[in-house]
Formats: sequence, C-alpha cells, structure tokens
Amino acid sequence: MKYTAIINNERFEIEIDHDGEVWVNGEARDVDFLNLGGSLFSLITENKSFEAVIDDEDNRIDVMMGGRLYETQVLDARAMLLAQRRGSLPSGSGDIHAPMPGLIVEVKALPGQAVTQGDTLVILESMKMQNELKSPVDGVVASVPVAAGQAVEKNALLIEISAPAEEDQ
Amino acid sequence: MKYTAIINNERFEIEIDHDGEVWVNGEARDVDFLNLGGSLFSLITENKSFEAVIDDEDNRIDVMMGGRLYETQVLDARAMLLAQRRGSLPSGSGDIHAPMPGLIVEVKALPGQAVTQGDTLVILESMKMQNELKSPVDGVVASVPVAAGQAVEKNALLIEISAPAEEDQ
Amino acid sequence: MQTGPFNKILVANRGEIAVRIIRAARDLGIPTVAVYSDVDRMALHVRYADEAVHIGGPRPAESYLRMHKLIDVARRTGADAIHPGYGFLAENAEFAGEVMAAGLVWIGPSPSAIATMGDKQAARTAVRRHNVPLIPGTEAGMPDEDLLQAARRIGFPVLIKAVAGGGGKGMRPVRREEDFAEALATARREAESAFGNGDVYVEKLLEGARHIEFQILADAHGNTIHLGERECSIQRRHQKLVEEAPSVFVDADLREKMGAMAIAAAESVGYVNAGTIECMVDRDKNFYFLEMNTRLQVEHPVTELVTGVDLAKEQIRIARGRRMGPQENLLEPKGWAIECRINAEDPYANFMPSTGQISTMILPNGPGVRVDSGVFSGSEITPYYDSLIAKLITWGETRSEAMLRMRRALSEYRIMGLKHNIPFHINLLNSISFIAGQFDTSFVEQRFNMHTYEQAPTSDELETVAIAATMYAHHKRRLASQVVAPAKRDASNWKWMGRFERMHR
Amino acid sequence: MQTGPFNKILVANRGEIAVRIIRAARDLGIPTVAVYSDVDRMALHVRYADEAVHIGGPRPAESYLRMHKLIDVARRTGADAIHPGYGFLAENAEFAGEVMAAGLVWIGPSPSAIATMGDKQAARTAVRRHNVPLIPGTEAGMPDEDLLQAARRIGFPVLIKAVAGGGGKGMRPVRREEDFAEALATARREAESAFGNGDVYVEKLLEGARHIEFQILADAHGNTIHLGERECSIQRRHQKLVEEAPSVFVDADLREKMGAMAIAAAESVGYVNAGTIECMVDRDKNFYFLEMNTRLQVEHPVTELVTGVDLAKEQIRIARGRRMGPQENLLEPKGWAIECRINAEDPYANFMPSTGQISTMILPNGPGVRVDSGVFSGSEITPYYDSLIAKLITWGETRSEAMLRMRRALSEYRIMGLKHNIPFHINLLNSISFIAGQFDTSFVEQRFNMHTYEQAPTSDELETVAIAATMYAHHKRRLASQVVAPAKRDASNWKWMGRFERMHR
Repeated sequence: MKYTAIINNERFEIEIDHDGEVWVNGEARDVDFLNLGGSLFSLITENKSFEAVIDDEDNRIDVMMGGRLYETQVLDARAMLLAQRRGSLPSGSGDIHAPMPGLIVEVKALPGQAVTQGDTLVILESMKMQNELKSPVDGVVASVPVAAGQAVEKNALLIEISAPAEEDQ
Repeated sequence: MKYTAIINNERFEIEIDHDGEVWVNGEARDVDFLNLGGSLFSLITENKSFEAVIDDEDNRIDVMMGGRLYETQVLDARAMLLAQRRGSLPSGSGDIHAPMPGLIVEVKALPGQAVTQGDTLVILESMKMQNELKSPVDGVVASVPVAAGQAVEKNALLIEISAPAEEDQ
Repeated sequence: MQTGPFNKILVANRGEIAVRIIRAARDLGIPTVAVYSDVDRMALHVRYADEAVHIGGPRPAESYLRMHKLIDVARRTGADAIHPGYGFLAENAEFAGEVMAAGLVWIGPSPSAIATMGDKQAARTAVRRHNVPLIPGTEAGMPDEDLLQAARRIGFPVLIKAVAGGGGKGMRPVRREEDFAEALATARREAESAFGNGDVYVEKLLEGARHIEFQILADAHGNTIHLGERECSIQRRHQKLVEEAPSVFVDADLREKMGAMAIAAAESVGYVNAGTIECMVDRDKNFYFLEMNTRLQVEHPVTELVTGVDLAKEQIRIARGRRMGPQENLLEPKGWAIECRINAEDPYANFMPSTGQISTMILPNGPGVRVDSGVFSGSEITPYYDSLIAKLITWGETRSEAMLRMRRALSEYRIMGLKHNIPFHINLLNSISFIAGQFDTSFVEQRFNMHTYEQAPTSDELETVAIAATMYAHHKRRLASQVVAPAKRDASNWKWMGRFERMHR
Repeated sequence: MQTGPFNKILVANRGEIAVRIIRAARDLGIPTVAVYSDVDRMALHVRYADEAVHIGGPRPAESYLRMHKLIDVARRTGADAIHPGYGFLAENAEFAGEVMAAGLVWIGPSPSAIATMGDKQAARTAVRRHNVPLIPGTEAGMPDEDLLQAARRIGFPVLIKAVAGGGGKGMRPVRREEDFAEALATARREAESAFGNGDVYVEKLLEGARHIEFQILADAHGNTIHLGERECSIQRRHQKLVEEAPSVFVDADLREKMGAMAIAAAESVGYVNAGTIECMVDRDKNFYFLEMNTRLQVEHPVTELVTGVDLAKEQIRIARGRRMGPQENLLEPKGWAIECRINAEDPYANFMPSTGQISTMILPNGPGVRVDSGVFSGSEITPYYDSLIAKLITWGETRSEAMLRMRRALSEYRIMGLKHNIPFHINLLNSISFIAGQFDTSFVEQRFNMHTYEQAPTSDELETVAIAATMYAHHKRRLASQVVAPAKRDASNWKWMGRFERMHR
C-alpha cells in the first residue's frame, strides 16, 4: 500500500508492503509500531525509540511527539489522485463545537458573515474562565444554532462555517 | 436480607432491607459502599472513610483494610441454618494450585498420605526462587497430578486434598 | 480561636490542596475530616481522609462555599480546627470569624488580617505605614471619569484592577488612553460577575517587570520570618504557570531587602500563620508591594524543597499555638526548585479548559521529582472546579539540574483522556530565554507561542512523525476493512505490529 | 577503558534500575540505548531511552546475560559506554573485561576489583592486609569433613555460605552440629544451581547482629570517600526488605571508624566508582567486613536523600574520568530516609512470588516521597525476573517524620492485579520494636509475622470489616440473581450504591 504523508508542507512517500516492510521515499526502514492502549503508541524505528499520542479528526492525523504537536495528512494513492485533480488537499471542517460544557456568554457572528481564521466568534464560560472560541478557517458563517445565555453540552455545534466561494473552484 | 458475618470468631448479624438501610446487631448504620473498579471498594460508614480490597474464594471473603487481611465468612439465613444443622461452618477447599508458572522441583506427598495444615507438599521454582507450597488444611492427599521436573502453568492443580474421615460426620 | 490545641482537622477544600493538607495532618498524627460534593465521592481527598462527609451539589455555592454547613460538619464530627486550603473560603474573613466564633481553631491568619489584605486599598494603607514601597495608583470607589483623570496623571501604560480581585479576573492592562473606557467597562463587568463587586482602581503598569513573591511565616509568639522568594513571572492572563525558588534575578542583597520588606508588610496587620507578599520588581531591582495572599499558595512546594520546611505542617503547628520550627530568615536556599502547573487546558487551542475522564496516567518519578496531585487514572475533570490536574516539582543542586530533571519528568508524564498543558511546559523548558532566566511577566503572552519553535523540527523528526502517522492510518484502515470482510492474509506477518503483539496472540 | 570520555550509554539491564540509569543519563544530557527481551517491549526503560534494541527471549540467558550481543549492540548504536545496573552482568568480571577490551567505557570498577571482591576468600585476603576486621571463618574449597571440623573449631552457630553467592542463595545457618551435614548438602546444591559453583565456606554466625553497610565513592584521581551507612537489618531469607540511612545504631564515633574501614577495604583493591562495604555489627558495636558489592545497590536512594548526592550520576561522572562531585566523607546525614521494597510476593502465603498484570496502580506522592519504579498500570510482572515492583522511599527531618511519611505513603499506594508486600510494610511500620529501632537481622523471621498483630483489631474495626464483607456478598448475590432473572425492584433505591453511582446512571 502506498501513502503520501504531508507534515509542515513536506511530503513523504511511504510504502508498506504485504510483508509489513516499510519504505520511506524508496528507502527501507526498520519499523516496530505498537499500541500502548488508547491513543498512546510506541514506535521504534532504526533503533530510535519514540512515544506518540495519535488522534485523528476529519482528514487530519494529529501526532504529539516529544512535546510537539504535528498536524499531518496521510493520503492513499486514490485520495492523492483526487486531490491532484481538485487542485487542493482536503481541508478540515470549519464548524465550531463546544470543547466542554458551559454557558454561552456572547456570540460574535451572524449567519452570512465572512470570517477569517483566528477571529473570535463565541465566548464560552466554563471552569470559572471566559474562553474565546476562534474560527479555525477562513469562510462564511452558515448558521448559528446557539445564543448568549444558553447552556450547552460538550461537543454541541455552536457555529457552522462553510468554505468561501473561491475555494470551491 | 439477613446475613451473619464471621471474622476472627466474632459474629455480626447484619440486615440490609429493601430500601438499602443497614442494621448491625439491630442498630441502624449509615452506609455508603462504592466500587472503585476491580476489587477496590470505598466504604463510608458513620462518616468514617475506608478503602478496602475485597476478593472471594470458595466460601471465604478476604477483606484487606488498613494494611491488614481479614478472612471473613458471610452466610445468609439459609446457609446459616445448614451450617447449624451440620454442626460446622463450610470450609475452604484443600487443593493446591500453582500460584504462578514455574518448574516443579520436588513433590513431598503421595496419594493417600495424611497431611496437616502447614506441611510443605510441593517445591515450585519461579522468579529465581524456590517456593514451598504448604497444605492449607488437615486432610488426606487424594491425587498428585504433577511430578518433579515438570513445568506448570499458573493455577495448574498440583495436589488434591480431601477432608479427613472424621470431618464428614 | 485563632490558636490553641486541637485534635481533628476539617479540611474545607478539595483537589490537590485537600490531599496536601490531609498528608501534612497525617504526618503529624492528626486525624482529618474531608468534605465532598456529589461529583467528588471518588476523589482522593475523600479516600485519604479518616472521615468524609457529603455536603451538597457540584457547584461550589452548593457545597464548598457553604460556611454554616462546614461549621456544622466540624461540630458533628468532633473536628476542632478548620483548614481552608486556597481558593473557596480561604480568604473569606467572614468565614474565618464564624469558625472562631464557633469555638473552632482557624488554621490561618486573623479575620482582620484577611479583611485588610483582601481589600487592595486597605492593604496599601496598612503597609504604607510600615514603609513598604507601593506602585503609584488610585484609591478605590472612584467613578469612571476620575479614574481616567488619574490614569492620565499616573501616565500610560496602566493596569485596571478589581478591588476584590485575584487570579487575573477583573484585571486589564491599558496602553493607550483611547482604549481606557472599553477596558474599564470590561474589567468592571468581569469583577462584578466574579466577585459580586465591580469596584476597580488604576495602577501604574510596570513594563518588563518580574513577579517575585516572599514566603513569610509568623507564629503567635511574636516571631515573623521569611523563607525567601519565589519567581512567578511565567504567567498567562495573570495565571501563574511555572514557579521557581530561588529567582535568578534575586541576589543575597536584594533577598535581604525584600525579605525585610515582606516581614514589615506582614507585621503591619499583626499577621500570624503562613502568608505570601507578592511584589513587582523592575529591571533596576526596584520592588513594589502588590498584595498579600493570606493563605498557603499553590506554589508553596518550591519553597519547601529549597528550605526543607514543610509549610502545611508549620501552618498546623502555628495554629496549635506552638513555636514554628524554623527560627531564622532564609539566607541561602539549598539548591533550586521548579514547579510546573499541569492544567487541563489545551495549549494549542488558546489554553481552552478541557474536561473528561483521565483514561491513562503515568506519573514521572525518581530522584528529585515530586508530584502533588488529587487525581488518578479514572478521575473525572469536571467543569465545576479549576483546571489544575497536578503540580510537578523538581529539585536540583543547581537551576540547571532542576531544569534538566523537569524536562525529563515532563517527558515521562503521560495523561490521556483530555487535553493538558504538558506540551506547553516542554516547549517552555526548551526555550533559550527561559533557560537563560531572561523573562518577565509578559514573556509567555508576548514572546512565546506553541506554533513556532526556537528550534525547527529536523527532517529526521518529520520523517519519524510521517512514519507514525502513516502506520496509524494504515492500521486503522486495515481494522476498518476487517469489519467489512476478513483479511485474506494472516495478519501475523505484519512486522510492524511488533514482536510483543505477535507473541501474545 | 575503565575511565574516559563517552557520549552514549548502553544500559545493560531492565526494570527500575534501567529506568534509574536512563534518568541519571538524561539529567546529564547523555543519550541512552536500552535493550529488551521479548516480554519487555512495552517496559518503561524501552520507552524512556533514546534508542532501544531487541536482544532475545525472555530468559536472562537468552537476552540480558548475552555478553557479546550486548557489546555488539553498543557498537552498532554508537554507544561508547556500558552501565550494567545491579544483578545480571553487574558483577561479572569477564564481561567488564570484554567491554573494556572492545574499547568501551565500563561504568563500574575494574575487572580485577570485581573478581577479587566477587570471590569471598580472595576478598577476605585482600582486605585483611588493610586491617579490615573479619568474621572468623574458613577458606574455600574445603571438603565436607574438613568444613565440619572447622565449624566445630569456630563454634556453633555457624553460617554456610556459597563462595560465588549473593542474595541469600546457597546460604544456610546451622545452630546444632547434628544439622550440619544436611544444611551443607542443601547449600551446595543451591549454589550449584544458582551460580554453577557448589563451593562453600563456613563462618561464625553472629547472633543479634545488625547488617550495616557503607556507601563509598572513589574516582580515578585517587579520591576515596564514604557517604555514611545504611541500616539493612530488616531482611527475610537474607533478602533486604527495608533500608534506612542513617542507622539508629550508629553514632558519629562508630560512623567515623566504620567509614575509615570501608575506605580501607575499597583501597585494598584499588577501587574506582561506587561500591558498598557490607558489615555485621554486633551488640557491642564490634564490626566485621562481610563483603563488598562492586556496583550500585538497590537501596542506594536512601543515601541520596540524606546526602543530596545523585549516586547514579556520580558513577557516570567517575567513569568519564572526572572528579566526583562530593569531596568529603559524610559526617552528619541531612535528615532521615527509609526505603521499602515493594515486591510482587504474598506476605500472607510465605512471601510467595506473584505474577500477573498490574490492573490498577495509584502511586503515593506529595512531600518527602520518592518512588523508583519501572512499571505502570498495565505492566505485566512475569516469572522471568525478580519480583521488585518499586522502591518506595521517604525522607523526613527526623526518623519519626520519615516513618510517619512512609506509613502515609504505604496507605496511599494501591497496586491491584497481583499480590504484593505492602501489607507487610504497613504491619512492620506499626511494630513497636521497629519504631523503637530495636531489631537485628533475625527480626523479621523470628519475631515478626503477619498473622498476629502487636495491636489486636478493635471491635469497631471488626464491625467495619463485617459491613464491607456483607455489602460485597450482598452486591454479588444481587448481580448473580439479576443474571438469572431481572430484579423486580428498581435498583436505584439501594442507598448503599452511593450517591455517585446513582447520579451517573
């Protein structure tokens, strides 16, 4: 199976064959990958020992290793082909969900409004703190299903953001 | 439901009614008993907070609390009645099982042989140590399914001991 | 009673500080009573205390803030002293007074000392009489227009602070006059919501200053000493994240001067028990009294590690009316200690608090490592209380040894099931500025972030990450395909699954 | 090479000591290579090291004892030094020699020092020349009949000891002449099986004596110092269970005399690196050299806590050819430290080793508590290696504070999934004799047991246990009946299920 892994705009062509042998950019690598329970993994490659916390969300695989978070994308051959045809790699959703239960203090976005990545769109109070929830993407607010004063559960959808028109080409 | 709990030869008559109220020897007790996972339990009674490791084996309930091990028996009304008719409380099995995997170094018992509680019957080598396995009861060796030099798995039956004749009356 | 003999302590708190106090009492052979809300039944403080009493719902107002309930529980259980920990009722003069009126010993300073130091303006008035240097600022209770005038007179930048404040709430820096009105409104609103009191005052904002505090101890026999400084400049939104003792910035001369000032400040209110004088120290080593915290601090362990003094035990000794153990001011700290606050918050998402169950926890340990914590594998971090999971503290003969041990301990620490700020600390401990001791209170917010690193990842590191991510994706895909149709090949050939996994099949 | 610069350390060991060495190296900024057998793939030493190499099957002879494999791994990974830890190859002079012949640095003493001290008779000969007092005893290599003659001459009681021995294996006390022949046969058989060498010798058995050992450090610059004593009399079958530093039995005068003797013993073999002189001390404070352990001891942390010296780091410094950090003999220990060895063995079943997976582990922490361990929740304790789960070490200003902290830490420590000896330690720490410091090496076996307590349980305690056992039985019965037929009543009425459980339904 052939994969393309993309991290910090760098691409790695990784192949795993039927015997479990691993090639990175055509070079063989000795790889021992083991789940330690939950999202915790141990990787020993070329004798180097690493521990990583790995989670995925939408099209992204987050690897936390050595105290650093790496946002990666791993595409198989078919996904890579599709992405090349589209001219862009698949991107994550722009929706904002409540990261914890809390009280909506303020909503700073209206449906139809254009927003930029990093804009504060909602203020959520929880654990005695006011937390600013920011837009993860550039886009347009599609819907705002909550209002100030409302208590929300964890993972409740707070704001739906769709991609701006020019990205759809 | 009425129970008799026996610890160190002391008896406690304990009743738990349909509403979960608890009486000990006729006196009401405030009891909050909670499983913390596995064999670990939290007990808050009359505000006193205890943590206990509780396991049961055969007719015995072992309670480890405050660094001490208490071997207890809890009988419901029917079991108590039976025991009173028999004239004795039910006792544990006398069989010896391998407490860990290891190598049988020596077997010191033959079928038919009378043994006393505390007699060393088997020597098992494991973790670089020779461990003496002793008879848990007075009785007669019923069978010895292992021999010196044999490797055994954890919990393998090593010696079967039956109660001596006089206890059967 | 403020001091006197007692035989059982009610701990009016939860979390790591309740556990800390129970440990101190147990080390002294004194039994303890824990209290708990609905969500804390399984918490360690409930399990480690000798007695435990349920006091109400999860919201603090329903349980940990119920003064009369707490006093009633003490009476019922025969506890004759109350230790408030920090937070909740620890700096509530009314509660201290009620405890004493009920004939119980209050393990803390007198209600009047709490009240004076709890009111920023009264505190300034009290310490000024003892020649303690103060930051230029205004009185409390001024209307908006007068505050603006005063801010102009003091000169921008200024800091708006809540009179009833603490922990950064109701506090706003203002650098330009035109931002003043909006910042003032926000500060008042926050203060009103957090403390039920929207009164604020204005202070000169010292740029490039450090936050350095002094630990003091005073007993009822007239002795007041200081146990040296703690460096607390590593903050974010006025929340301390990392503390050290001693401070790289404090030499023996400055320690002596600031120590004398701290003792004077404590004596200005007749202080008895453990307390902390918080100061700002500017680049020229001028220092200014900020406030006095009339309780045990979160960061007290760093002082314990460089003095050998158990502060929680000293609090109890002092409250019993005994002479405190240490008799001398700290001249020379023994080695160096660093504390990292491990919070349930996501450093990659603006330090957003995170809730949930801790599914896995592997604690660092070994030489020079101390962990103060009230949680375990299986603990639930709820939205009702603060986000502190644990305090990780390391000691070394030198600052460099303490830092290396902290890096090592952070790399060993595993907490799964929720987001936490260990990556922040790892990143900080790799920062050249932090290592060199070059930082002030603005460092984290202005010169530090989680998305750019002082050392970029090497391409070897990126390749390793690429392999890990691809293995993960491949494994997941294989699992998914097995659900649809059993794999044709025997999976035991997959070398990357590891020898261990194969062996145990 | 015995000393010289190096840049990467291969740790030829597993378990807590491998983790300990990796931590020391990391604290010095030196990368490490771990090695592991099939069953140790998930072990912490593999995960904490920078590199990890699989070396074979679970049995020590298939992995951790493979000398050439280990040297080969060092070469392949570029490790230029080997730390052997304790056990396995730590006191194997041949391995030390091969390591040095391969051009690697051996982090330990010279092969000749290891060989001399590893042969009990050669050791006695060497130290006798330096006026080190010895227990009356025989030479090695004597036939059975001569040994009996010698035993008669020395006078019973005597101790039969394996020449190649250690850890109590091949060791037998004999109190009566008529038991000598059988004990001799057993000792030879055990020694043959454990060390491949059935040679034994006979020594005077000192009754009522204590086992006290001295830590020494020597660098390649000609400095040899001692870091004070450790009290190791709490043993069972010659296995140490609890160690303290200092010893209640040792005053400044005895410390000075024994320290001088320890230095002389080390110098008698030109010792360089960390080592331990084990002694017996009788009731009249006469002391006798027993043996020298030419490695880091299991119980080294108690010395670290009362000296502030990191012994594992000093070992590395010394092997690098540097001057060791501490320069002076220890005159006055700082406070008191106690270590309890937490073993996977059942104190209620004759200390039978226990194997299995650790399902739950809650570590004690807080002030004065250190844990050195290589396991975690989920670790498997296998029958292939020793039964040490962790070392729990507490420090206090006084022995009493250290003991109270140890009692507290033991009561907090939870290990589930297998049997362990924490109840033994709790019981010991409650023993009046232990608290009073009145014990010798026979204390545990002769005067202490797990089935009678110095304080009998109160009837309140028994009632609490009765309630717990009954609740357990009732709950289990209810669960069993639910499997057969659903309960008719709503279980949420069961008050004893706890508010928490109800709330979370």
